[in-house]
Amino acid sequence: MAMIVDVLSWVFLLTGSFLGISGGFGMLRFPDFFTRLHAAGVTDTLCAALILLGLMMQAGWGLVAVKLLFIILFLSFTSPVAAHALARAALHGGLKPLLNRAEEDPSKS
Amino acid sequence: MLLSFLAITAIAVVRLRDLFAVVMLFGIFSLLSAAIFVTLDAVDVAFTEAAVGAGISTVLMLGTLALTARTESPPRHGTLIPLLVVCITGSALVYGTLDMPRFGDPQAPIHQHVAPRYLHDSPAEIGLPNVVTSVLASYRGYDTLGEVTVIFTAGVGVLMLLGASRRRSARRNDDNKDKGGSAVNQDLVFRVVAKVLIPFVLLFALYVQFHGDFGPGGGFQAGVIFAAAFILYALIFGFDAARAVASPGVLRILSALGVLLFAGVGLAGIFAGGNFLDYGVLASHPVAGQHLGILLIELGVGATVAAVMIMIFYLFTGRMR
Amino acid sequence: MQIGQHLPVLQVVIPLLSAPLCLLLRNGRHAWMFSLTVSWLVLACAIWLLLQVLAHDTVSYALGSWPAPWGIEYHLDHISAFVLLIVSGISAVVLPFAGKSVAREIPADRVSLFYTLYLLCLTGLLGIVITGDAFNLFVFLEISALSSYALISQGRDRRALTASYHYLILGTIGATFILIGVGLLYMMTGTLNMQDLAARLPAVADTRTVRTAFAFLIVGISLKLALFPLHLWLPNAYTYAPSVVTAFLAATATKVGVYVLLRFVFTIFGAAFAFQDMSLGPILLVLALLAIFSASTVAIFQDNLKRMLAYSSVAQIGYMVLGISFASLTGLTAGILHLFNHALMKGALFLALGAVFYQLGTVQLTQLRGLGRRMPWTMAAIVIAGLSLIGVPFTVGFISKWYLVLASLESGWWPVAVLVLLGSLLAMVYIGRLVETAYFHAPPKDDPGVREAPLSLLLPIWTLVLANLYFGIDTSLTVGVARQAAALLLGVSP
Amino acid sequence: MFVAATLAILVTMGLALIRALRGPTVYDRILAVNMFGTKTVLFIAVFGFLTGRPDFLDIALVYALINFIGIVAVLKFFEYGGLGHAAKTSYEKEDG
Amino acid sequence: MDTVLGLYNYWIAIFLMMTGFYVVIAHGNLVKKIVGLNIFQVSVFILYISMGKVQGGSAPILAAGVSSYSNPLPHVLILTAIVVGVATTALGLALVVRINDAYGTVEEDDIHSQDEPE
Repeated sequence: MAMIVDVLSWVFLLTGSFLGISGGFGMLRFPDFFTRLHAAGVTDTLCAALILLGLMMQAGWGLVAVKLLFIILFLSFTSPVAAHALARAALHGGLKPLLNRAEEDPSKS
Repeated sequence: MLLSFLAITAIAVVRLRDLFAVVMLFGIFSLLSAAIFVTLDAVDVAFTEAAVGAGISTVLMLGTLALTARTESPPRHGTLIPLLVVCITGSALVYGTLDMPRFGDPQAPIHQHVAPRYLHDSPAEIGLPNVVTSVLASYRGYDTLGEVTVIFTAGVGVLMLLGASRRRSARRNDDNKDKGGSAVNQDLVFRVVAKVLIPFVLLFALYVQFHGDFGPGGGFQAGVIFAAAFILYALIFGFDAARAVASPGVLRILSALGVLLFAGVGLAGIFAGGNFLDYGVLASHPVAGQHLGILLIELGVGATVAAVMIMIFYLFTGRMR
Repeated sequence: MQIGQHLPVLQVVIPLLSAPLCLLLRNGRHAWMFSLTVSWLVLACAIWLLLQVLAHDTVSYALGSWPAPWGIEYHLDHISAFVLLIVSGISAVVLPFAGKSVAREIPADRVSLFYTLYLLCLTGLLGIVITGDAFNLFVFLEISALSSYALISQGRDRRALTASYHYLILGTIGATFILIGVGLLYMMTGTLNMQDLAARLPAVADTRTVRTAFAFLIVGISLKLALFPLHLWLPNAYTYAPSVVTAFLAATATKVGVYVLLRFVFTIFGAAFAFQDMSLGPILLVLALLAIFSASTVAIFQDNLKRMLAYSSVAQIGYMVLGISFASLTGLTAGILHLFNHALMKGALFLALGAVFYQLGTVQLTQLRGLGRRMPWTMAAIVIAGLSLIGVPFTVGFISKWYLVLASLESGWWPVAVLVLLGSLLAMVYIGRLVETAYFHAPPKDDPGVREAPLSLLLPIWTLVLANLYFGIDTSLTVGVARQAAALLLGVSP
Repeated sequence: MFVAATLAILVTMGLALIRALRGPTVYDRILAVNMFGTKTVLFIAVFGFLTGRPDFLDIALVYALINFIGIVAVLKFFEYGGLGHAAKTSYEKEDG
Repeated sequence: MDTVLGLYNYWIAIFLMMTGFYVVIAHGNLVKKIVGLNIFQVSVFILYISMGKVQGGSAPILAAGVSSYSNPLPHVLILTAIVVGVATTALGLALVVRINDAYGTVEEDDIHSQDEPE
């Protein structure tokens, strides 16, 4: 049983790490803001959740695991919200295509 | 590795003209240095640096940017002399490092002289697992009183600079803006999430306040988190809503009460027959007295810090038009 | 409980505790009366402490009852008791003046905030002087610095804001340098207590780290005390700050800076290390002389009187540092004496200018024409304090100059003695300009009908002026304490 | 194995940092900072396990909180104040 | 080589300090000066914390089974210093806001040129 938990936690950790790196590359290589947001936003939450889950399994049941659980919950609340708000703000700010356009410029909106 | 990141960030801060980017990078810088503090075993410091540097300072800087200009005009005079000064100072410091004890050397003088007593005797003398809290609140409690006073001074100073006469007009503008609505205010997602989160954050602040004896944390960090919860509330539900919960007048009194509580505990030590800030005499048993004293002064610290931070935040945002 | 035994801590805690209480007082007048009471109480403490020190040589107090290198210790000897007396004495004299002056210069809703900050500043300055712990010194340094930034920014001119900002930047750089220096010292010795540092430093004195620490501390402190090339923040800050703040800071803040310099150089590093190994003497000597001459010369060409006196302050700091640079008993005595004497004269001068500002709303030289007849008492005070600044016999200025000349002759540097006298000549020129305008020029045609300042302003001014004369004639107390303090710092018998 | 995770997180932090430096728009920087913050949270959590003292997760929690507040503050101030006007010129400068 | 490794931390801290210091003295923008000041201070903190580290030590929160701890005293000092730093930052920024109100700019050069004619 312990063995299975151990292996599972390693799998989680590694998958999480992989997601993180791929998100990072996506963030770096994608052409414009919204695609980058996509790369980061999608991977970020899952990556964090996976890694923290992996850690939880390593920690065993206790205060540490509860704290980790809190962090997961917290991140799963805030991270998508932040991404959502960011996208909204960018749209609001007139950032539709590749280049930015300030909202208050009437000729472009 | 982290240190190299820091160096890169710092250089970028020098080169960028867009102040907004500079402040964002400063946020990163702060987070990074906090991560470095963790790797260097200074968990309490990391805690504070994260809350203060990355949190409060960055928010304040953003507030200032919103009130002033966003870009820096290119420098008009030569940078040679400053560069020279910096090089001289830097080489003096590097020269100074040559005779330093090596990094992490357990034989270095600082690990031999004063600190061992804190590590060995504090469990018997104070009885807390977190040695940093013991030193902070008891052995060097007076420094902490000074620190609270510094925060209090800053609060009063900012109040003097930004408060009073102009607030009324600024506030009216603020009202209009809130009604006109910004995406953050109107965003349902934000509101819901904030409603869920804020009680937990407040709970967490209390946990940090009282758990500081055992793990990283304490009055200062708790105060900042408490203030952070308020700032979040103010950001999402509008400044007037926040003012209704904690009015500037209340904050003013609270910030003063925190300092008074701390110094009062110190005086209580005198009245109980000890020296100033001697908690050992506050209860029948010295260790119990230490516990009581530390608990009380941490409360004082928390109250002042939270009140001053929220107050400063109000004062900055109160000016926005 | 014996109050006498807890005096050292009460000295600082009384103003510290009263600051938040003062914030709770909404009424400006109440806040003023409250601060006044507190300030006099503090002065009483300081006198009592000086008596204790004179009786026992040193007084120490362990905060939190933790013994010294582990806990923070308050440690008093002659010089700290003496500087405490200066700071609290000046504050006790300045505050009665503040009542009217602040009410005119500061908006009513900020007056109680103003006094809160004033008390905090006082707390900080007292805390620096009394502490025996290097890091605690930094904390109190910051309390006094932050409150003085805020106080300076309250001047009416918008340039007060930029002056305060520059002071903030330079002051923080200075404080951070001090922090680096203290850190390096801690690294080499493992302790922060000054006595303990002094005991442990000789063993590691010959390392590059300690030398660097020394350099950083000296530069940092010099920034704080506005030693010549690092004085750039001072003139603007003093010029645009509210009158009361200028008078208080000019008479105390830089003095405390000099005190910190003395403390670090003599108590912690020891004269031998500082003056033989690091050859601090010639460096300070040259800087001090440069300060005296360049600042005095600049002062001559100023039309704003506050600015003129601010430059003169830079020059006077030069005299103090000059005394220190001899590292001899007489030299140090002269330096410490001048600390006290300069506080008296600059306090009087800036307060008198405050009274002028109170009546005229300006301190431009050209506006002062014929003021000698309109505000006779104020102008007479300025003249006497000015004479003291020049160093005319029967004033305190003479005493400090006398000892300075004595010290330079003793060290065999007679050119320095000549230069000191030449410096006085420069002071004569700028004070002379002021006197000429006030007494020998006809008042402006569009006479605004200026009258003498009210009694509550004149009283503090004349208290200081009379002190200028008294201590210029009866020197037993000041010279005695200064010599004792100097002897103690040098570790020789007086 | 924790080492591998730590390294991966560090690499990601580096990538985010590059994006934060390169910009080009403000939103990119905010995004990068946000991602950087999340990764720091993870870093601290994993590092606790790496050194065998995982009791200090409070710090990670604070990071997550502060990070969130930072983002909200940025967005809030961004829509307020005069940021909008000045923003345009600065983009152009940096793009060019 | 030993020297280089043993002092690497300090050197980076010094490099950062100097970067911050450079920003403070070379730049004319008042906000950026404050940022520089912060960087300067934070790197001094790193210097302090570095000296408190003990190789193989662990955070100074006593626990069973851990014998070597890092030095808690620098941590305490730096906690205080951080607070002092944020206090300075807040006050400095408040001043910047007021200066902006009074002058309409936060560039040092512009402020000088505005004051000169007087």
